[in-house]
Amino acid sequence: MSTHTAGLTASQLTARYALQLGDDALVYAQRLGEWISRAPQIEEDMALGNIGLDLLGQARVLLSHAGSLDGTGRTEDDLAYFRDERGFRNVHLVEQERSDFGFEMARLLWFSAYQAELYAALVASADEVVQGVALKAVKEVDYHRDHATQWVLRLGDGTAESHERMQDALTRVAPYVAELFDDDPVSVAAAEAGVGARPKSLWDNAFAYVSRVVSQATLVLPEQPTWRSRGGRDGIHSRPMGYLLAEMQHIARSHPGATW
Amino acid sequence: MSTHTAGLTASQLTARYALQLGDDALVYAQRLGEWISRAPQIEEDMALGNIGLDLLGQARVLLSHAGSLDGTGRTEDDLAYFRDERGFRNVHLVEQERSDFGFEMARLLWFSAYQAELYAALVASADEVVQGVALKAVKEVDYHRDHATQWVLRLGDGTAESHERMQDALTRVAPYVAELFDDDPVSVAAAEAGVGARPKSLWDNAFAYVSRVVSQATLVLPEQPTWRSRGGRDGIHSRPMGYLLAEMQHIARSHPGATW
Amino acid sequence: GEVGPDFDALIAADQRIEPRDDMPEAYRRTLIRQIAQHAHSEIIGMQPEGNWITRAPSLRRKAILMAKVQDEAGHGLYLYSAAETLGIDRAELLDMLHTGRQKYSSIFNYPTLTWADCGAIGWLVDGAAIMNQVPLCRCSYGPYARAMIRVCKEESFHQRQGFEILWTLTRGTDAQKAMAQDAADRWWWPALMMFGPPDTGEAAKGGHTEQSMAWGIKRFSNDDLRQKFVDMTVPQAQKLGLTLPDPDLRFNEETGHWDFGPIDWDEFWRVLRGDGPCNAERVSWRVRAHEDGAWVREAATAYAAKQARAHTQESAA
Amino acid sequence: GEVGPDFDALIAADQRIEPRDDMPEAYRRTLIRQIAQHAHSEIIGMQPEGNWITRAPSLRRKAILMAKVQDEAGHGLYLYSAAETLGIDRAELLDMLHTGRQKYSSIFNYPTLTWADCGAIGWLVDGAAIMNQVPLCRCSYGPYARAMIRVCKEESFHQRQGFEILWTLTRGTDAQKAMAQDAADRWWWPALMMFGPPDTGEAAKGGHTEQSMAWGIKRFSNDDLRQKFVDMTVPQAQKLGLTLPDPDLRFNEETGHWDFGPIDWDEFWRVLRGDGPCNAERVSWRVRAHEDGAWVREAATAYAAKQARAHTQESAA
Repeated sequence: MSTHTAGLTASQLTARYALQLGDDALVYAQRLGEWISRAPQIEEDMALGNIGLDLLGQARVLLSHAGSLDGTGRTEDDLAYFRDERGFRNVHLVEQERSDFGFEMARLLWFSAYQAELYAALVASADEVVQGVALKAVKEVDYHRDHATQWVLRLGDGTAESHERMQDALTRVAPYVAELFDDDPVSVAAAEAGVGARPKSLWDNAFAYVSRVVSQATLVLPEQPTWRSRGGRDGIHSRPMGYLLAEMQHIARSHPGATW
Repeated sequence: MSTHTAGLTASQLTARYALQLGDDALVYAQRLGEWISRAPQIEEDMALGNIGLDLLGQARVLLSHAGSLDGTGRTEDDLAYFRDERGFRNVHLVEQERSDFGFEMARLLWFSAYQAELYAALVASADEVVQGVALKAVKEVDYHRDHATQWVLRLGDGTAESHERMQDALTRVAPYVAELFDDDPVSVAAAEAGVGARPKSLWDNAFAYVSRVVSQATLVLPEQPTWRSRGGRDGIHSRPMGYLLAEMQHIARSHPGATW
Repeated sequence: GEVGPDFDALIAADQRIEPRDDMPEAYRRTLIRQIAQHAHSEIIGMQPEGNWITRAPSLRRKAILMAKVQDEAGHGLYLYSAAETLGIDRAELLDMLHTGRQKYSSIFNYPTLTWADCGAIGWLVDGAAIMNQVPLCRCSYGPYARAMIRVCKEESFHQRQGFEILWTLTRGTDAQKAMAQDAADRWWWPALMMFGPPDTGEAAKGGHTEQSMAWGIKRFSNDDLRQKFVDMTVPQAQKLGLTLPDPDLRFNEETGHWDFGPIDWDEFWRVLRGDGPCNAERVSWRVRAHEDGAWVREAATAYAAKQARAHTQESAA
Repeated sequence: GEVGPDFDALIAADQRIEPRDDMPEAYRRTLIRQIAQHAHSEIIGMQPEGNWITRAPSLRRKAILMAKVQDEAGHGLYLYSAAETLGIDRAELLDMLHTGRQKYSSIFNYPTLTWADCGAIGWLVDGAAIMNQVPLCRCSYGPYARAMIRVCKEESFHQRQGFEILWTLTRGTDAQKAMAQDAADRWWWPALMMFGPPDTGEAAKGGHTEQSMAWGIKRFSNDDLRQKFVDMTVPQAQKLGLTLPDPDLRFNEETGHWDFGPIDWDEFWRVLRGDGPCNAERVSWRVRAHEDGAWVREAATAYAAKQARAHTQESAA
């Protein structure tokens, strides 16, 4: 369960990298799926469903790729449904429980600002599949980021209540932001191999984007919190993750060997 | 998945009966377990834990008995962890999501009032194991019922807020009460065989008890609701059940064949 | 209001009525009720299948299901828009849904207990819906007819997806086969009830069939549509290898139709009155989503107003 | 207040101080801080294991776990009662926990990621706690000493249960073995940190050891207890077949003790400052439970007051 990259073949390294990108997308798609039939308006049921579908699409290609490169021959479903919590490599941001709509927009703003920079870089990936995902995803993520932006503006500069709630949401999301931009060993090695991007290198643009939106929304970025999340890339997750997996995997695990 | 009792041997009938009593206890123990570390005061973490443990104890004996009598040789864990939702025979009351403390006390008041009458009757069961469970449980349930009673009194006759919340809790629990006292075919056949008790026969005393408590607590019993729950004894469950099972069974299902 | 001669002429000529046309108040009210009920059914109908999005047993199925439930939201939107052309707005319609003054299809008051239910909903419920809706593509009210064309196209896609879920299950493990059969057992009769009470006899009282037919809103009787559905579906069940839970089901060589047993109309009326397995849950779920989102909608309105003011001031400057 | 000669004499004679006895204010404050921290640790310590109650993989383990977490609540209660004998009440102490003015053991800021962590907590965390607590059964303050006797008895039971969880896992499937090893890897170093910073050197600054020893509150130094724990635990790890994650761990024939590698005190201080994996979660979980229950406690108080009034009126009548 170590993330040390020494001794990995090029394929295995790419597999590790694809796996962690795929896990971010898969787990966030799972959370967004919870919104469908619960959104503030029907247009938003559709929009959040759309974004979830885009992420699920990214996840499926990336997980399949990971399974085919890592030597185990696991399918996307093997990886999604029959992997234990310690094997998941997503950041804590995406696994946090669904909260109110303000929290979701704060999370989506940061996540899509991160993914926009990430995929912009990965368009030049030496790995064809990663590059292919990136080429498609840059357009998708542009829409996600714009969607979050429009809502942060409306909520920040809407009513007194929405202003306060959106500000609170930014504060609640803040401890999970830094982890997105941590230089984990797999990303660093993948970047050196020309396959991936260093998370740290994505920070400046993403931060500038979010700062601009937040200030235009008459909000302020919260201070650096005392506590910040760590460990997702090592399979160390927060409390909600086990419950998320229980729900996601239960039916598949209840019918081992079945096809659907 | 039918509950028809024609063609069942005496053992199989007792197994069915033990199973549904055991499922009520197991599922409610699962919900009560969620309270531990979340109760209004530490004494209550302990009390709800205690009640949960009593119910879990009842469930273990009853499920083991069911598995040994029904011809499948399933253990308590086979039945708890490797049965699908459609196979669970508990009423809807116990599977409803944990809500606030008022709801829990309303649920516990009804459930323990029901169980008090049930086990008082089952002390005379012709099945030794069922009788043994009943002999132990009558004392346990007496404590559960008293505990719920004391809280309903405190909340009903406490502050204006608690009065209103407790009244609301009684209303929210109301649709799930009738199902406890429905004469399902398994219970009826088990009663005829001298093993079980007819649920309908438990109603008068249970209702009288709850009515007395509710009125002493300066509350009123809600009107008969438009909608009432049905189907638990046929394995037709409400939305929360699948999620409850996903959480409860996930680890066991993730390690088929393992012992713990 | 006053209705010109055009309305009757248009109806007689089987032409479309458009929002700008005069129409009898009763026609307008009937259409609002029907379109709203249809829209509400799409929105409430997101819940039973939405219940499985987080638990779908493969990623491919999860994606298909998310897209399907999203389509239902889309259908709801078209239909609310069609209703709005009749001079009522979506907020009012939703309020009537939330307060029980307007209904949605009773079928959505049944629970989705297993993954196979997603298949059964697609196969039987969407199948029955299409049967009801295809004639509405020729409905006399233009905006409704046009919405239905789009809806029907997607529904038939959903119906095939549902059939395919069951096809896979019935070719799967014993547990999967049992799951599929159990779903068919539970959804068959409620699906037949989707066509509404019989056209004749005690249960037919109080229906709107005759007037709706005269107005070109309804084209076939409930019983005719139901029979068409049975005739279409029985062979599909045979292909799937599923037994439909009706001992009286048999092909009638004389009529060329499948005869079927009596429907439990008591259950139908009980569910319609509010005592179905999920009535309480469906509405309270929907109301909670709406209430939880109130602050968001208010913010959007306030923001739009601010932007409009700023724009006006800019233009004025 | 004024402290009579009795206090020093009692301490010198290794006798117990009781609530009625005079005691120096600093002694009282030190004890309140320590007992409260200990009580808070029991209460916060319910969370990491409580996380597994609903997911315990067998009913037997579920029952044992529920009982264990319940015992922790009980320990919290004894300890709050012991603190209350020093003239402070539980509500005040909880408030200090909730607002971060009093601490709890940092070990509970680590997450329980797998079922094996319930084993590791029992084996290592309860094991270390017992090592710390057994000497407290002879603590100079009577109520604390007596509470500790009861606590230690139950803790050693818990420690055996934790060992047994790991024993079963290490004799289980490959996945279970890996789970047990992973838990040992993650809990070993934090368990060693439970004895507090070293007694000498840079990290020792600002401790309370010397005064506490003089007062008979503390009996052994942090490093001595840590060494005892290592000496006890290494053979148990060997019995389990688990590798402890310390390449420097080796038996020193000369000293008769197990030597171990350097502890990452930076991590210790970081977690203590609030930046551990679960600090934020543990406190907010606790605060939420407390706030959610406020109306219940208020009702109980109001009801008790009403009952007391009614009783008084009855007596007066």
